[in-house]
Amino acid sequence: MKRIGVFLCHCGSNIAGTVDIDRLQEAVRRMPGVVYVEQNKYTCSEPGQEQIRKGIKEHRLDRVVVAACSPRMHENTFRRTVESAGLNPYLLEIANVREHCSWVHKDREEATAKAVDLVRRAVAKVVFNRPLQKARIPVEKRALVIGGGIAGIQAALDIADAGHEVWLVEKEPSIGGRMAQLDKTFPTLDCSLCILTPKMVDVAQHPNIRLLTYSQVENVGGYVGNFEVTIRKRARSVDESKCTGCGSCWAKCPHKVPSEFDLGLGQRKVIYVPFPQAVPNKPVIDREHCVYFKTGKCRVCERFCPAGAIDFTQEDELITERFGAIVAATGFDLFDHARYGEYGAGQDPDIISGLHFERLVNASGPTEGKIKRPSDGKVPRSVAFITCVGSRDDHKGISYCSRVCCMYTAKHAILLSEKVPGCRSYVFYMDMRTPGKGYEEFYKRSQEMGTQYVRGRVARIYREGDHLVVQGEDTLLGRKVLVEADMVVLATGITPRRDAGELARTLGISYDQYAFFNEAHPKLRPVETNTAGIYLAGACQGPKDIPDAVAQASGAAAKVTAMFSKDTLTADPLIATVNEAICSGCLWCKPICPYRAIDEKIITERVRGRTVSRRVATVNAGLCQGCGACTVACRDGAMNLLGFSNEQVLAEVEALCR
Amino acid sequence: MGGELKTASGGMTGVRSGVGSELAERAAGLLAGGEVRMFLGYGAGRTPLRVRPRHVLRPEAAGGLVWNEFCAPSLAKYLLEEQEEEGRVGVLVKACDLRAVKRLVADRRVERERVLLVGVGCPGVVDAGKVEALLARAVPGEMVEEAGVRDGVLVVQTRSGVREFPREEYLLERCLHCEDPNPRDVDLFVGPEVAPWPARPHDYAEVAEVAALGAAERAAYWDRQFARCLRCFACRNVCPACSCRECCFDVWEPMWLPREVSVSEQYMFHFTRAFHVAGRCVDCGECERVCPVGIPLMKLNRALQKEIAELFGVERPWEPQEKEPLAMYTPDDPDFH
Amino acid sequence: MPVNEPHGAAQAAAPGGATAGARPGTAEWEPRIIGFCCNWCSYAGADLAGTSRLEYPPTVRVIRVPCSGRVNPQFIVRAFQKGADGVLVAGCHPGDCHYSTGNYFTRRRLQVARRFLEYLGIDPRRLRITWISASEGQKFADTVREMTEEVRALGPNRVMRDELWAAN
Amino acid sequence: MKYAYFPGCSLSGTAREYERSTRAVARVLGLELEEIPDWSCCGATSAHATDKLLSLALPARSLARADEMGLDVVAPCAACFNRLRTTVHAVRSDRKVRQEVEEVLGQPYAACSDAYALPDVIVNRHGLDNIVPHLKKSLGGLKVACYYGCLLVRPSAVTAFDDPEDPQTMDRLVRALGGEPVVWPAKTECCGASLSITRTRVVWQLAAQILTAAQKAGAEAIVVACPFCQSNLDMRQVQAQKWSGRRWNIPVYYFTQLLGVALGLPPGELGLESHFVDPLGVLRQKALV
Repeated sequence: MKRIGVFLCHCGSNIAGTVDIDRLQEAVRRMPGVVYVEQNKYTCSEPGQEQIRKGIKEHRLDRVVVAACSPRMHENTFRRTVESAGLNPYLLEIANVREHCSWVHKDREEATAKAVDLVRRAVAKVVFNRPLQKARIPVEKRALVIGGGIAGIQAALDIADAGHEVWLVEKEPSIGGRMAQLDKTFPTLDCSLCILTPKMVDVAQHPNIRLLTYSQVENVGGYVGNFEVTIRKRARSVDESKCTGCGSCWAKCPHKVPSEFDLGLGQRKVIYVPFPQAVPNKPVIDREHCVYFKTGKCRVCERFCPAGAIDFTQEDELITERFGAIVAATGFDLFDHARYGEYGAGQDPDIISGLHFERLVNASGPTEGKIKRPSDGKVPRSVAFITCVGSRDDHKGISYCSRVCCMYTAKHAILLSEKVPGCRSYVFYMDMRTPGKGYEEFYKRSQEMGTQYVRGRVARIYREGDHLVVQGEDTLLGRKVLVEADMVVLATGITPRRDAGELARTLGISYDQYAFFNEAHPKLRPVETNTAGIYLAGACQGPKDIPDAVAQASGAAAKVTAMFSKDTLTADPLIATVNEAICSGCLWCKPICPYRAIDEKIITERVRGRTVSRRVATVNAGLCQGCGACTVACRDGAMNLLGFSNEQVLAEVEALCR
Repeated sequence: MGGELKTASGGMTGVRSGVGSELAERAAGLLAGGEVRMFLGYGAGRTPLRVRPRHVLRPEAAGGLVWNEFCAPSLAKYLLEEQEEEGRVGVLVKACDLRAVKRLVADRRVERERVLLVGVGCPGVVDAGKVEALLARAVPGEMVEEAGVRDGVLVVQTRSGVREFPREEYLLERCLHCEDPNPRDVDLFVGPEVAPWPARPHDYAEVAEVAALGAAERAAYWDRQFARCLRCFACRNVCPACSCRECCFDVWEPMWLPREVSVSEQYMFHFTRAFHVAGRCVDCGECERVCPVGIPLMKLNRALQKEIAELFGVERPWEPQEKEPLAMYTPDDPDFH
Repeated sequence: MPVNEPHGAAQAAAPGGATAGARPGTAEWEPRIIGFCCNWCSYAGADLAGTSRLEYPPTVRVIRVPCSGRVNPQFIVRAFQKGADGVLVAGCHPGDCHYSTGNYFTRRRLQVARRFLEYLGIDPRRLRITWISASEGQKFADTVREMTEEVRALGPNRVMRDELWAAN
Repeated sequence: MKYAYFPGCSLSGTAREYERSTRAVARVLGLELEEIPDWSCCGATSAHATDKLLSLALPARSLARADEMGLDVVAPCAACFNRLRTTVHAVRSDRKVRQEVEEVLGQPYAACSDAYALPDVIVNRHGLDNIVPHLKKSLGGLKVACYYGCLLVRPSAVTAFDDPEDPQTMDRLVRALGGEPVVWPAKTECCGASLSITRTRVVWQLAAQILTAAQKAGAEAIVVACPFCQSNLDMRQVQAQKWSGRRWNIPVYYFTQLLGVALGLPPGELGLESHFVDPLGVLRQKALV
């Protein structure tokens, strides 16, 4: 028989004012297993807690029930109290007789009767409570940041500055990401690279950061505190330890291909750094286009390299390392406007995307900052900007707002009027969304500089001779409008990286219908994922502008450093557990788990003198969060939830129905 | 006439006697060639209307296998215990039995590679219990001496005379719903394919009948049904969707099902049994066939099938689904009102 | 069977002395409702009703579960067997689950269970599944009030019930 | 390939040349068209303007016969296609609609057969690869504006025909025939078909816009896959010219007619004699007839 002690809190008059504690005490005394009952004015006060400790010792209590306020308030307090008296903290139950009883009922009789039931529930349950131990998980204090855009850079720097080792993995030859492709940034019109490059250099020089560019994450195993990650470091064909970044190789390389960085508007060499400020400033050979790799002849770069750094024989390298935490900061892709047949299906050279415009207006871009239209190099006299291309358009399968295209279009209009004075500019918009600091003012400024804003979605853009005709509707005037433009800039939206779903599956995190990564809670846990130890930063989680991406990156870094501040993680022991003797190994519990905490394992046992092996389910304590949804899928009850076990809940039901 | 009748005691005529000998030959060959260590089929039963499962271990014993219209029982569940031994087992399956095997495979209780499925086209099988009841109603204590199916008519020679039963009367209920009497994707097929007959649609008429009662009558109806339950667990034991190592009804802690036999606990038993196979029932009707007190268990299983079909748009809920309907969700599932 | 037969007397004599079935000292029958509330939303919502001092009838006794997805339909059957006149299951709103997907499973399972119980003779109004967030103290109080009225009108539950059969 | 053929009313009336050229082309290409026995009017325009159930039940009657034939349906007329497709979609996606329709029909209808537009069947399903070997003549760089109108492409979720904003099916065909499809902005504009009788002036206006766009893009001919489009652009071209003061004189062919010409079929078999704007002049220039 268990020896249960029950402590009835008055909470001043909060409880005692409505519930007749004396009568409650009388009823509780007769409950099975209860060997000791006492009343306290305030159980949570130090004297009250001392009474519990005293009760445990004097009456050799092995279970404790406190009838007081909500367990959401003081469960942890009382767990520590019983623990300090030498009892396992999980041998405690709380009857919520304040929030659920004395505060919501007026009739003393009724409230007292209900309080008796609530205590009986707790007493019935606590009989089945088992001593539980918090699992301790060692933490590998090394973080992996995937993606070297502004979000990844910020997260890596913050974690490294806190004194922890960080590996930053970037799949392109240089870090910098999308921000490096931008010209100016709204709403301040800072030069994008001017504010970004110092951070890029910080990354390269930081003693705690190991930078792996031209590399990708191939495999992720393990769990929080103990991820085991395999990274593929693609062959650069350049020995990074020898290369000085002098540039002779790419100056001399005789072959050019369209530059990805300039979105095909300019060209790059086959051995190249994507842009002049690249970090690391060390080239790669694009083996797909390299003449030597195709024909076995050329080797011009090798001849001209003063450091002897060219290495055609280099191979991909697979590196496996342990990490305690992972930050995914893989950014976004631009919506491909070829999907808009009504806007020329990507075929007309003078209908360009917003990012193309960034490259056109950028001083180090293919036109050296002169705005010329791609078809014939003519300086445009009128430009139409169309927002929400690939955003908020159900017909193209994208319902969400890209969050940046209103603002970057306003910026483009301002830059255009500065660079090409007298050039007419029109912005077709659905709604102007300017919720950031200084954003509305910035939009107003672009209006004042003469940009004409037309509210309405454009129906069609077509070519008529030398110019383009933009056909739309001004919904404010209720009139159809036709605008002749020399160039049209489509403010294309943000989509997840093409391979985002694949990476999410590798990481074991969930993603939405578009393949943006899912945060653990849309409001309260915006940088965590449902997989403990994996965090999100930047546009991989959803469209974001630079300040939001940086803020989220610092948030993710704070989560990582908080985790690294301890040597071990304690896992809540209130998790699912498998009774292997019963488990049939059907694994129908597995698809239920949102944390992928359930896996199968093979156990061997002796049956009728033979050793046989069979499959059972197993729960990873590092991943399980204790929701218990799996337990209901388990027909034989082999899967149970500690702290809310089948035995406990059934006992509670029966106690309350009695 | 006895000589012409196809009886469960093995004397068969016509096409299906050919199937019987082909089956015996194939089974002997599989055993002799070591492809299977055992062959599970049917052997003659104690009465002409019934057959018994036959576990054939040696090629010589394959001659005792029979195949006829009395082969109603599904052999699928026997595979479960055979999994404990090494080696592969051959098993004779009708189209309906194949669903049961798929169920066990989907539940990872039977390994597909360790089973050799021998399919056979089925002309529809006899509901022995029903026929026996009809005979007994006419002549109490009636004894069947010989029985066989000829041109779609069941002819029964009893002590007191000859009785004939038309097809609709003798067929097992699941045969009326049979859409294709030939099992597909089996490892071996014996005998010819059987032409399908017009299948009764899964219209859940029997469920609608109960649902149409008022709430109080409905409870009274189930009270009457459940009051007869002996808790013999035959329904569970035969069910291909009930394959847990240790059934929750046998577990002591927690006591999901107290051992007390009261109608209240029968509700717990029948609710739990049916709910545990919800979304997984293959509609074989074996539970109802083996129930010694005639509880209409399929009215429970089908009610759940119907709910799942209606709520979640599962089109053929009796087929083993790729994802268990209750182990998945969609964000736009119907909400409560 | 008489549906509105007062049923409280037997309840009041139950061990432990108390009684949700009848108001002490009166013969008037009151419904007994078992509530399953998820820890993160609905239990917190019920707490908020308390801190906001929103009065509601003392008919519901809450069992705390981490997630509505933890609620096994067998728990609900057991409640009806043992004398509950109603069962309330409350969880986070779909899409807001603390464990991201638990309540989606709840919704599937309990949709089926609820209709099945109806088929077995339990009036569906006796089993209410609803979504109550941590900020919806008012909704919790309203839900209890509404459900109490509804179940009161239905009278004591007899289907599946233990003692009834013991008495027969 | 075999299809259940739904000619629709227009093809035995104003669009007889579409019917003739379709049959002729199908014969050469080996495309079997089995006319749905006892088909009835699809109820275009008038039915769905008045009664939703009627507008579904009318096509369903013919579609149920196609189900019995076990064949997918092809409709040359874009309006018929649109109505058939709408019915299939509605019956498949809404159990209640299906029940209602079945009640009206007095027979089960499960929408097993799909409905396709003729250009889709010829170009995408039968495939250009199966057309090119039969070609006898090249269109010789004839500049063609492919005009799809609205009924083929909208609503795209229902019609599922090509890109609703920039369809390419007929453009690909014209290119394969040796013609040059022009890039032009009006390929999915409305011709005003449903107002053809009641507010003809609207049709003049819309036709004028379409014809002008084709002319500006340098088109020598227009091809269509819809009897309404054809009659509005061809028959009303003269009136639209008078009304707008512009001149186009652009012949408007059914795509099956141009395909037939390239297959070497004589103009008589393609119904080229029954056009308003002279269809032969342009073809003569290219020595195609």
